[in-house]
Amino acid sequence: MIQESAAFTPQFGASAIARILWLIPAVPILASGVIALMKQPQRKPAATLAIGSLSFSLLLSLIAFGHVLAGWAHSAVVRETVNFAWFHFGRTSVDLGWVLDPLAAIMLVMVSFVGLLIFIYSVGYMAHDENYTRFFCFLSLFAGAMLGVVISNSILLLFMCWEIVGLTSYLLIGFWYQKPSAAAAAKKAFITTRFGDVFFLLGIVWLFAQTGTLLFYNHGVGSLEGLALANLLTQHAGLGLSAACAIGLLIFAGAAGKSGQLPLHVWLPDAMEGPTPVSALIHAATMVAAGVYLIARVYPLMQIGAGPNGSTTALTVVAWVGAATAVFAALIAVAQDDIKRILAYSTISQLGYMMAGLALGGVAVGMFHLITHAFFKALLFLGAGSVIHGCHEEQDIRKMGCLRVDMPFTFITYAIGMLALCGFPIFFSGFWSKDGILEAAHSWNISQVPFYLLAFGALLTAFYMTRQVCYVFFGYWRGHETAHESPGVMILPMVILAFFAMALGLIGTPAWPWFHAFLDNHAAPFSFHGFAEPGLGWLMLASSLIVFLGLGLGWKFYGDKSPEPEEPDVLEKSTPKVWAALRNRLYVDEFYGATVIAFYAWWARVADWLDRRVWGGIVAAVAWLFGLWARFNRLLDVEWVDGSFDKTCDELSSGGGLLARVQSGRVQDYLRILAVAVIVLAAILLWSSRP
Amino acid sequence: MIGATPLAGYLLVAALLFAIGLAGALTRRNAILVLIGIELMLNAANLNLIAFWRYGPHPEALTGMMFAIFSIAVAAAEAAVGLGLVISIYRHTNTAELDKISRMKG
Amino acid sequence: MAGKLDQIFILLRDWLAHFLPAALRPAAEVVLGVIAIVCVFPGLFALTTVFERKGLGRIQNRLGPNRVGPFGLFQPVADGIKALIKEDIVPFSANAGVHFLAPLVLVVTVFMGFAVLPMGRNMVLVNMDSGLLFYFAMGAATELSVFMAGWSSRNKYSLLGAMRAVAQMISYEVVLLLSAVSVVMISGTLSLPAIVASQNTYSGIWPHWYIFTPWGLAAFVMYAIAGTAETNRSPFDLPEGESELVAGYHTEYSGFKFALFFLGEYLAMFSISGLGTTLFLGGWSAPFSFLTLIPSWIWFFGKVMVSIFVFIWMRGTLPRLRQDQLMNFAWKFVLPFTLLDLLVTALWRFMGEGWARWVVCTVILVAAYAVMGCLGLSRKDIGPRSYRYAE
Amino acid sequence: MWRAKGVEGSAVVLFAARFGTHDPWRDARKDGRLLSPIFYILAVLTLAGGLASVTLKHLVHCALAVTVAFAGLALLFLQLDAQFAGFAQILVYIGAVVILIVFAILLTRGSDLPKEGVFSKTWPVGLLIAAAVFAVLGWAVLQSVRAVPQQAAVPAVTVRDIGIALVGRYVLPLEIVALLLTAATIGAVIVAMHEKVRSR
Repeated sequence: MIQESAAFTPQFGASAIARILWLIPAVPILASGVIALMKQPQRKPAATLAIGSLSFSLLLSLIAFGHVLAGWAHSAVVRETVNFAWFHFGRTSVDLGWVLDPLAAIMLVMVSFVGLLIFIYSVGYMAHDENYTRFFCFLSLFAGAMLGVVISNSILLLFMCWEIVGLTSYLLIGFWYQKPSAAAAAKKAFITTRFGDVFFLLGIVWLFAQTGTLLFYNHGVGSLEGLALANLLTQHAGLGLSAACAIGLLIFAGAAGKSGQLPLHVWLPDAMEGPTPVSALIHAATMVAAGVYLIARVYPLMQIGAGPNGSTTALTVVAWVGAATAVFAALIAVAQDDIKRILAYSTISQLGYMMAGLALGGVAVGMFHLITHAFFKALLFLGAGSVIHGCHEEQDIRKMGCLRVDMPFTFITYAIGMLALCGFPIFFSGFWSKDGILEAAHSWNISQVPFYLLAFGALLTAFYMTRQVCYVFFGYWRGHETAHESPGVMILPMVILAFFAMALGLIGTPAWPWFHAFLDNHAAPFSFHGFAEPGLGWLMLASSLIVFLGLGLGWKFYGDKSPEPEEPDVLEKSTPKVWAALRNRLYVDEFYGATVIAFYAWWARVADWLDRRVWGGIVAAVAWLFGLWARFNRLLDVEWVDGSFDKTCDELSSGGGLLARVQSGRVQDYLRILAVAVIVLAAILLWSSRP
Repeated sequence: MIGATPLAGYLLVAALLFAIGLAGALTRRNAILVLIGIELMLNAANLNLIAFWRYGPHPEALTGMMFAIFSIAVAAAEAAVGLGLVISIYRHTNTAELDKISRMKG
Repeated sequence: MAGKLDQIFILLRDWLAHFLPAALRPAAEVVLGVIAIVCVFPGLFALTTVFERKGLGRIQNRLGPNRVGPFGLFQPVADGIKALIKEDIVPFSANAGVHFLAPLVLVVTVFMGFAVLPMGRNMVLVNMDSGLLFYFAMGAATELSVFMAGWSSRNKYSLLGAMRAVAQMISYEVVLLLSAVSVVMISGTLSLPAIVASQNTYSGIWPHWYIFTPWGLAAFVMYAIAGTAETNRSPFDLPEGESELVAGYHTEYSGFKFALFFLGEYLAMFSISGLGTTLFLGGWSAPFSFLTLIPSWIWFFGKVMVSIFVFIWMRGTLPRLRQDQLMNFAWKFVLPFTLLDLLVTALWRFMGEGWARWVVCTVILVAAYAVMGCLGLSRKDIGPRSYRYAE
Repeated sequence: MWRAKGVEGSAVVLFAARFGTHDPWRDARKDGRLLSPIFYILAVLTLAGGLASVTLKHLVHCALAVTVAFAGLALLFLQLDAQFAGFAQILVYIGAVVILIVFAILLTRGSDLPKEGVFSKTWPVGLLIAAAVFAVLGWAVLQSVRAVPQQAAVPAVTVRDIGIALVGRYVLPLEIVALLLTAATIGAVIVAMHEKVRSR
């Protein structure tokens, strides 16, 4: 894209900032390239470069955001695209390009801001790691690729960045590749996401085949614009699905792979083998959000042809999957003991919320939860990281306790994040975003089941978070050596994130739905009549009650009593069966092990058998025939050929000896040979050029 | 008389000088002498260049002259480096006789 | 009349030449010029020896030579006769041919230098387009003669002296050349008469000599230092320092060959001063516009003699340097400063008229001089002497 | 004042030879019919120097002989109206290269004779090859030179022209040569530097 800037033709509409938008991803990628060339001991320059480049991107993103904001304030539809042909084959051309619209702008700011905070945090967290520079190289490569995903206006470009993101996630999960578990987790993540990406690629190809363009928005002829969509809608893909719907589902498969939706979520918990900043950055804030963002980006495609009930098949599927994932993951989270695993599962369930929000309430609802979640989940992961750091790499919450005394800052910030995640009323952003989703689900007129599922998920969320916090910060210290508070460079980002975890909610309240207005491009009036919608008040009350219920239950069970590490969990005593099931992640991995993997193993055995017996047999027969032929030849050789051949060989070797003698190591001999060569050459030339 | 034209005369002198230099470079045992021979060859080339410049069609273009001047400069560099090498070789293998130095023998 | 007096030598030569057939005239003129040079400068040399000895005598608070002739003016004649009738010793193991050639090469090459020096209006033997280059080419050739002398006489002191001399000459020749280049940059020509002509203008009564510009002054100082070293004069006379190597490369020379060396050195001194005069002191041009009546050659030789006197003065005053100090001085102070001066000259050339360039160039040069001087003083290489050669 | 073209002037200074404005041989040379005797003198001088430099036994003698050859070449350049090149030749070769060679000889104890002769055992081969090279070159010259047009008139090229060409059309080669010289100087210093000095 950078190299191609020669073939780069900015549109007339594109403003200066839109024209240089490509710098936002380009700079971190460039930085990672430079860092890759650095030597291991050059720690400080590497970190400085990474952070500097990302803050540059943040600056540009803020400028872009301001630009879009200004346009929105003048109630103009801001969507600027810069497209150029990468290369042509035949009559079709492969176009790349980038777009600047409210969605991209908000996402840009979020990604680069959270990313920057996490970079800073990693300076402290990775301080003792010897592969510091490699870490920052991967990190900035990831940041760049993610930003590329955000701004890309061509689905091909998006897919490229998407794959780079997958690659970096693989590299970062396997960062401590000497740990076999980490290596395995990395492989798992890579393969699982590839599984989704295959469908995604199919969707891309199909889309390209149908619409003939790769661009999303291209002045009315892009694939997400009226003409192409109408065309897609008329095409039929069988099963009573329109092409648009089918493509949407394929793309959703890719998104599900990336952001751990139900069938493909298995890699996300294992991904916690990576360093904690990675877990925070990739598997909470940004990368997993890429799937959600993808759906938001292609939302017109999903939405087109919405029936009387205001939904399409694709969206319905998304909604169900999301809701299911939300509850499913929340259930598992209840029974985990690894502090990061709990957060991982909560991430999965929150992603489910986002998907459901997208499907039920539209782009704004889902994206709002994405943004708020990015902040408070990053905060929670950083807190967890700080706890792990402080407890000397201990991750089992049963071996902690009473940390509120040892690590006060971590405790406060973590509590804020936890409350935000639970959706504690009024003061925390999670409340407003989750409430939006619940409201949307409640007003969904296909079925009420998703609403109840999501509500139950909210209850579980509050419960397991309380459990975790009780284990970690209350009770008495159950570890061996005493914990210590983390350095300031780790605390600071947490404080900042905590602030946003609380404040961000205010831009999406029903009273002032600024966020939704911004995304949907209409004005945002400020009035408390927003609350006056029928049922909204009740709904808010209900969800608050649910949250309080969850918190209360959690406190009642785990409160301040903090059992011994060995003694079984409270719930385990009451319902061992369920507990065991939850504890073992509802046997999903085992299920895959028993079905998919078993099938592959069986197929491998079959192939092996085929190889050995069938093909092998044929090969053997052929070989035998050739062996026969060879024997015959050998006879010929030994009789006739060899004699002369051996003679030749001897002559050759003796000649080699002669040649070797030429290499006498005496300069003058070489000079002599040179002179002779010159003579011959000159003679030849002269002779040939004789008049 | 040699060469009906002056140019031929100069070229022949240059050729002879070149041959002499080559002979020196090929037959002497001391590295420094070899370098001297090489210098002689370079000078013969310079003589050719100047002669062609003088008797060529476009002397005002100065090409041959420039070529000669540059080659003089380069020859100076070459001499400096070559003699430095000879000295360092002498330091290592206490001799400057080329046929005693055959460490690169294949 | 003044013009005639100015051109008297030219007229004389033409008058002598017109006896010959026209075909041979130009050649004859040249030959006459050569004869003139060959006669005048040795005479000057003879005079100078007396002056030097008497001057040194004064400086060292004693009478110089005062027996032979009035005020010992005929001393050089006596010395010359002595040198001629003295036995000419060639060491047994010496390399006779080279030993014989060395002084000749020296004297010849030094004489060649005079061919391009303008000694007065129109008084230049060969007005060559690239005279300066010719001069330096000839100067380069003298080093070889020194080496020949030192090597051929098979004497360790001679060899050491020769190597020192060659090393020193090469190091300072670079400086000599560069300081001359600054003049070439301004005057835009390599022909010495043209350089003199470019200085031969006056604003009011004041001449436009290059020494009266910041870069010119700096270049002149560097040139003087380098010239002193080039001619092996004190304080740079290590190659023949009696106290350490008996008499350097001409230890083994006696009689007339030694006299030739002696002559060669003084001639070198003259030609260096002559070149310095030509480059920086306006050659044969008068110091004030109202003095132009006085013949140009008087001015030239006057300036040369003044600089000769300065040479003698320095010899009487300054102590001798040490080899490593000499080299350090050459490569770590003089050369860098000269290079800087080249830059300043370019600045001068491109800043155009006006007082600004005066201020800028002066400031730069003074600052550089101060900084380099401090560095030089702070360097602690005033320790035990160490030689790179003769190990 | 008689203003000679530099060539003849310097020639006169170098060996006070006879030269005139209209000297039959010179005119003949001008329209390129035959070569001036000075050419023969110089050629013989140069070749003799070269021959001596490669045949003499004593290294220092070789150095001196090669000096003669260089000087002869410089004079040949002057003969070819290439003043600048000629003086540059003297300045660089006699002033620098020969001195370098001499230093190298003394530093490598080259001044004392080796026991077994100065020529390598296989000298006849070298001689043969050199002769062959000369044969080919001479053949080439004699074959091709008739084709080359003869430029009789003396090219009027001043040092100013050369300077302008150097900083104008040939400025890039000039820069490159400058770079090369710098690199070569540093390289030579480092190569020839004492290990002691390097470690210090």
